[in-house]
Amino acid sequence: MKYYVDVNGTEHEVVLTERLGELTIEVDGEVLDADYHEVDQLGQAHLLCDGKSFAVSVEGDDTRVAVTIAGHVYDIEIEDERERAAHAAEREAAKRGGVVKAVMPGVVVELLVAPGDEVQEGQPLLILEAMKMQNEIEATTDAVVEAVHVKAGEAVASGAPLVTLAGRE
Amino acid sequence: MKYYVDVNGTEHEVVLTERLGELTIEVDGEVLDADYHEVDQLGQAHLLCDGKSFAVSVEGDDTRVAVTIAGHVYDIEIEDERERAAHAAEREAAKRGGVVKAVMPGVVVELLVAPGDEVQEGQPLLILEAMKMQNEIEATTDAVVEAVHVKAGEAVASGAPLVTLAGRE
Amino acid sequence: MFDRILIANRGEIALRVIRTARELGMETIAVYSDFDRDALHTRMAHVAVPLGGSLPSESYLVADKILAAAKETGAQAIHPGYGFLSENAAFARAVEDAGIAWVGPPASAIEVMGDKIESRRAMQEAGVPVVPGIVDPIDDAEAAVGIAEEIGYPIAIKAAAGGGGKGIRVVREPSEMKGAFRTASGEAVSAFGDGRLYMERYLDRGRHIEVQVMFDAHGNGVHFGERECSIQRRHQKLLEECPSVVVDEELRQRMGDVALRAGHAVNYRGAGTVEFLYMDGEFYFLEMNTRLQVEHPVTEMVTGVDLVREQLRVAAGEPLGYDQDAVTMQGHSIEVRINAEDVPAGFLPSTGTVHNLRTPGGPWVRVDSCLYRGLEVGLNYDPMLAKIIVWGPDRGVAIARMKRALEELNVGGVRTSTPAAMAVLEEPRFVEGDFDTKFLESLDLSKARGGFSKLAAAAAALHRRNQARRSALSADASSRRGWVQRYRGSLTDHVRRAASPEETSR
Amino acid sequence: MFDRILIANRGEIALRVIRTARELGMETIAVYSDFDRDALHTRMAHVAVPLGGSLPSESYLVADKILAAAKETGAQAIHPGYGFLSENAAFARAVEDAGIAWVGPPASAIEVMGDKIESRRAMQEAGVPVVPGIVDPIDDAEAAVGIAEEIGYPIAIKAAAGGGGKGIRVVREPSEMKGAFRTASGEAVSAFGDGRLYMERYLDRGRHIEVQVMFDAHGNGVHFGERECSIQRRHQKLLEECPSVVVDEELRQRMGDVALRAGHAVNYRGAGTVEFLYMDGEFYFLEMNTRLQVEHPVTEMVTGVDLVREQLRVAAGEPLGYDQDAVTMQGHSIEVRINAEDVPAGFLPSTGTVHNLRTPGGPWVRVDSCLYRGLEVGLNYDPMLAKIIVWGPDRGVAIARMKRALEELNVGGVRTSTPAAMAVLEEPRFVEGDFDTKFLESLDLSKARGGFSKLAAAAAALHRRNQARRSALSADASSRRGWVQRYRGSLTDHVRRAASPEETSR
Repeated sequence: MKYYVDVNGTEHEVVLTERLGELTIEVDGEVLDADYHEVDQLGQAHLLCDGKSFAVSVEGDDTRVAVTIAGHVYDIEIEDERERAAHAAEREAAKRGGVVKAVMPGVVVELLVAPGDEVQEGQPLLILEAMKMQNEIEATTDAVVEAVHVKAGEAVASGAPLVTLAGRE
Repeated sequence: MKYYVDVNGTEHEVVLTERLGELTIEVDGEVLDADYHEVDQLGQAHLLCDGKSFAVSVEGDDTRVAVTIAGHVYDIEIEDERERAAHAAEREAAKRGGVVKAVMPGVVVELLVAPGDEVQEGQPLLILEAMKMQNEIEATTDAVVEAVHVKAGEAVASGAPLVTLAGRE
Repeated sequence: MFDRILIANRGEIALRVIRTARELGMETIAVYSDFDRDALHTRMAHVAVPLGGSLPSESYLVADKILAAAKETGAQAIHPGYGFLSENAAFARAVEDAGIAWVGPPASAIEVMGDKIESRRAMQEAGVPVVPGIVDPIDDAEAAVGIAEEIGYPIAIKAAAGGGGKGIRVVREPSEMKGAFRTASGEAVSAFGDGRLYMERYLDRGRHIEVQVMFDAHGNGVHFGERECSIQRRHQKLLEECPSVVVDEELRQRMGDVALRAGHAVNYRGAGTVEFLYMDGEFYFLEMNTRLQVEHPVTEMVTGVDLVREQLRVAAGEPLGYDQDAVTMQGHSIEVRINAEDVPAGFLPSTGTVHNLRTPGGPWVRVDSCLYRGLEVGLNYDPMLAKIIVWGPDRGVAIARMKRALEELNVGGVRTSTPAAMAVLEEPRFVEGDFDTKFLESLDLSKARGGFSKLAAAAAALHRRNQARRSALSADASSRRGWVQRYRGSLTDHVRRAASPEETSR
Repeated sequence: MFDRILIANRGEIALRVIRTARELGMETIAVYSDFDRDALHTRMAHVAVPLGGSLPSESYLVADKILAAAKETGAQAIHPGYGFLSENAAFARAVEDAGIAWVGPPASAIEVMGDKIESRRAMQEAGVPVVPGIVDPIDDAEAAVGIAEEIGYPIAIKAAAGGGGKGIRVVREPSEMKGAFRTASGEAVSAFGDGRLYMERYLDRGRHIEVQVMFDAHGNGVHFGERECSIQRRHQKLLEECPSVVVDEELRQRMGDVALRAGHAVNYRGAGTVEFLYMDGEFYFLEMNTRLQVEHPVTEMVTGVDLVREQLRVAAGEPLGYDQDAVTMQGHSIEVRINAEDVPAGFLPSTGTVHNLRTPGGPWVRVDSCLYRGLEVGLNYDPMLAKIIVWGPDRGVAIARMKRALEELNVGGVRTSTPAAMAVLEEPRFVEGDFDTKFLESLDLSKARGGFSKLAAAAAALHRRNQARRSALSADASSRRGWVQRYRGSLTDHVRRAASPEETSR
């Protein structure tokens, strides 16, 4: 099985081959002599690689994983070949404007734009209070505000649409 | 539901009654104002009883449970009414001789009795080495050795029969 | 001493107080919100009283509920911890009016020190050096521009009622004044219900050094030396030390004397911290925190004194019973705060459930934590989950020990600030002691370090394979998987913290 | 210093050594048996070498496998921990012959001190007080009866090669001699491959007090004061303290001087412990343990010295660099061993899987542990799973802190010795310091204490109800339940430990 593994923005190809009960692990074309052992199925695992010992922790689902090694956390997106093709198309579409969503739950303190406004990349659209701190939510690109989905004082959940931007050509 | 709960040799009657979603807990005829909350389904639980807070740990199966409260461990055997009746009969039978079993895995170092020997309660039957210590396994009652199931040097599993004693009338 | 005390707080500090109180043989009374039904402080107290609600404003901030719980349970004293009601003078007064001992300073001292404008005045009068600036509230952004000309840029605008890095903005040129004034004032109103702002010179590259003091009710006071708290980001501290590399015995005495003078000036009682800005051998009063600090353990490890025990003793009216000469400092201690934050994503709050937990141990490692497997980390409360504290005979050993401890730590299910602390500990300038309050922000923390990228890739692939095999074997959908809520790539590019405050005050 | 060291051990002590070595920037090499594939020491080392096998005799006791691992990985030194090969002179010699540094004393010192007969001779010559008795091996039980007449009952029969409380029997009258001789000799052969026994007066109500020493390779030695180790059961220590309540500064100096004399007499190098029996102001040499002790942390907490660091330094040839005056003692420290034992069942070994783990934390609590969720506790290895160590400014605080810490500890899935330690800490005679080596055995530990019997009953019933509801909801049989392997009631009545040895030596 071949996986495309994005580790903090750098892509690695991992190929796992099982033959006669022997698992071969190849990373970027190089074979690793590795033994991966799950300790408790809650995320604690142990990786022995060329005799080196790594007490790793792995949490996540099929596509997004966080791997912790010696205090360093690696953000990982993992795709097999089928998923890779599907995702490529999605990414292309996301580049043009679109909906700015709340990345965390919070309360909208102040709206700084209205529908029809022209905004520049980086311009604050609204202020969202979360964790007792005020966060400016900025425009992702030069655009025109197509719609504002929230009101000042409104509590929003993570992922809630805030503002729809239409890219300017 | 009524439970007979043996806590370190002392029996308590616990009655749990659920009516209209309200759970009533009665111990030895006294109602406890208690709220029992499982923290992680691995055994950590929290018991609030008349406002008092107890970080308890509960592990076990349906019949044998260990409850830890503030560093004290309580050994508990729990039976409902049906089980209670069944167990009473078993206990009666166990009082007369029977099979002495290994209570821990180990190696038989030395046999001190042979079939046909008369033994007295407390007399050593054999020496079992476990945890690097030698343990004398004693006769549970005055009896005649009916059979010896192990040989010196033999490794035995926990629960393995060692010696069968026939009670002397 | 007291037989029963109530702890009006949650999280690691509630547990911290419970621990010492238990050691003193006191019965401890916890209060808890609905969210904290399973929290360690709820479980580890002798008595737990529900406050209801999930938000602080429905629970830990409701003075009446706490007072009612104290009366109902017969608590003889209330320890407020830090945050929440700990610096609320009205609450302190209400507690004492109810005949319950307040484990903190007199309400009057909280009031003076809680108002930045009044405290600056009081300190100037007591001969305590303060940062150049003005003490009167500013009317509006226009007036501010005028005053700024006199003081000279950069300028710090601060909320009179401020604390916790909120309601503070740094202004480097007149054009920034209007926006800064607006957000600082808004934050001050929202956080403290008091929009008054004042201004002082912003001392750019100073160090944040604070002195721990303790006064009894009989006019005796001692200090327990200083803490170095310059490793902070947006004025939230990340790593603290005791002692500071720039403080020698002579300076320690001078700072300690000034800190005691500050306390005496407001008839202080109990534990307090006098925060100074240190620059080029000089130090200026910033504020006094009229409660226990988050970072008090580093002082405890170096002096051997249990500060919570001392708090309880003096609150019960006991005299300190020792003088400054009895306070000695041995070795070096470092604390790292473990916050639920996603460091590469710009310290965004991280939420999730703690599926997986490995805490460090071994020689001279202290863990003050409210973490347990199953803890849900939300946004209602402070993101600080734990503190790792180490001691060593010297700073070098303490640094090495902290790195070792952080390598052992693993909090699965939520991101933590650990990688930022690791980066600090590995930075040569930090190791040499050459840093100021801008140090942490100068580091590039956007990328994971460690060089285990390929291994991480292999582990992730193997994890996915094992998961697939397990789900093929068992169709049990109920087996929950660890998951970290994350904001990556383009999603996070467009979030920027509006806050840019000056000092921390925890 | 070394760049890479191999730790020839497992469990908490392997982790303890790894921690200090990591702090010193060394690469650490663990060895592990098949059973220990997931052990913390395997995971926390930089390099892990499989030894194969599950029994000690197939793994950690196989000198050749360990030496091969060291050579293969380029280890510059081997730290043996305690137990296993730590006091095996042949192994020490083989290590040094292979050009690898041995973190321990010279093989010759191990040999002299490892043989109880030889060591008694050497100590008598060096002017170290020893327990009255004979130094020659006894031929048989008949000869023993004759010799016993001369020394006077009670008599202790001890294995010349003894240690760890094995091969020791106390004989109070001639009729017991035959049985005691047989089991002691059998145990000695089985444990040490050497059946030689000797005899000494059994001093019944003494205290077990030991002195920690450290020598460099240049003839310098210091002691780090004493440890009080009288709380033991069948000569396995349960709770240790530093300092001892019966040792004042003058006695400390006398014992320390004697301990250093003992070390110098055998050209000692590295860390060692000289064990004394203390009675009525007098002390007698029992044995010298030529390695780190289990209970070394209490000395560390009180002196501030990392003994493993010192071991590694002197093994690398560094001079100590300080003298006796530099060693100071501050406050009081207590250690409790957390063994997998069922206390009410007479300390029977307890096995099982650790499903559930809550470790204590907070101020001045140190946890040296090999516990993790999922650990399988079997019978192949030592039952010690963890050590809880506390420090306090005085003994009273340390006792209160330890009780608090033990109340926080929870090891679900296996029984531990915690209740026994709790019982000790609550006993007025212990608190007053009035105890000897018979104290622990004098306590009735057959019943659980705490008075929570009814609550426990309620919790058990509620647990059963919740379990029943869950299994009604989900038919998933794979969900494993916590379970404790226990031997109760009549089952345990007929098991009695054949061993009844004299001193511990860990």
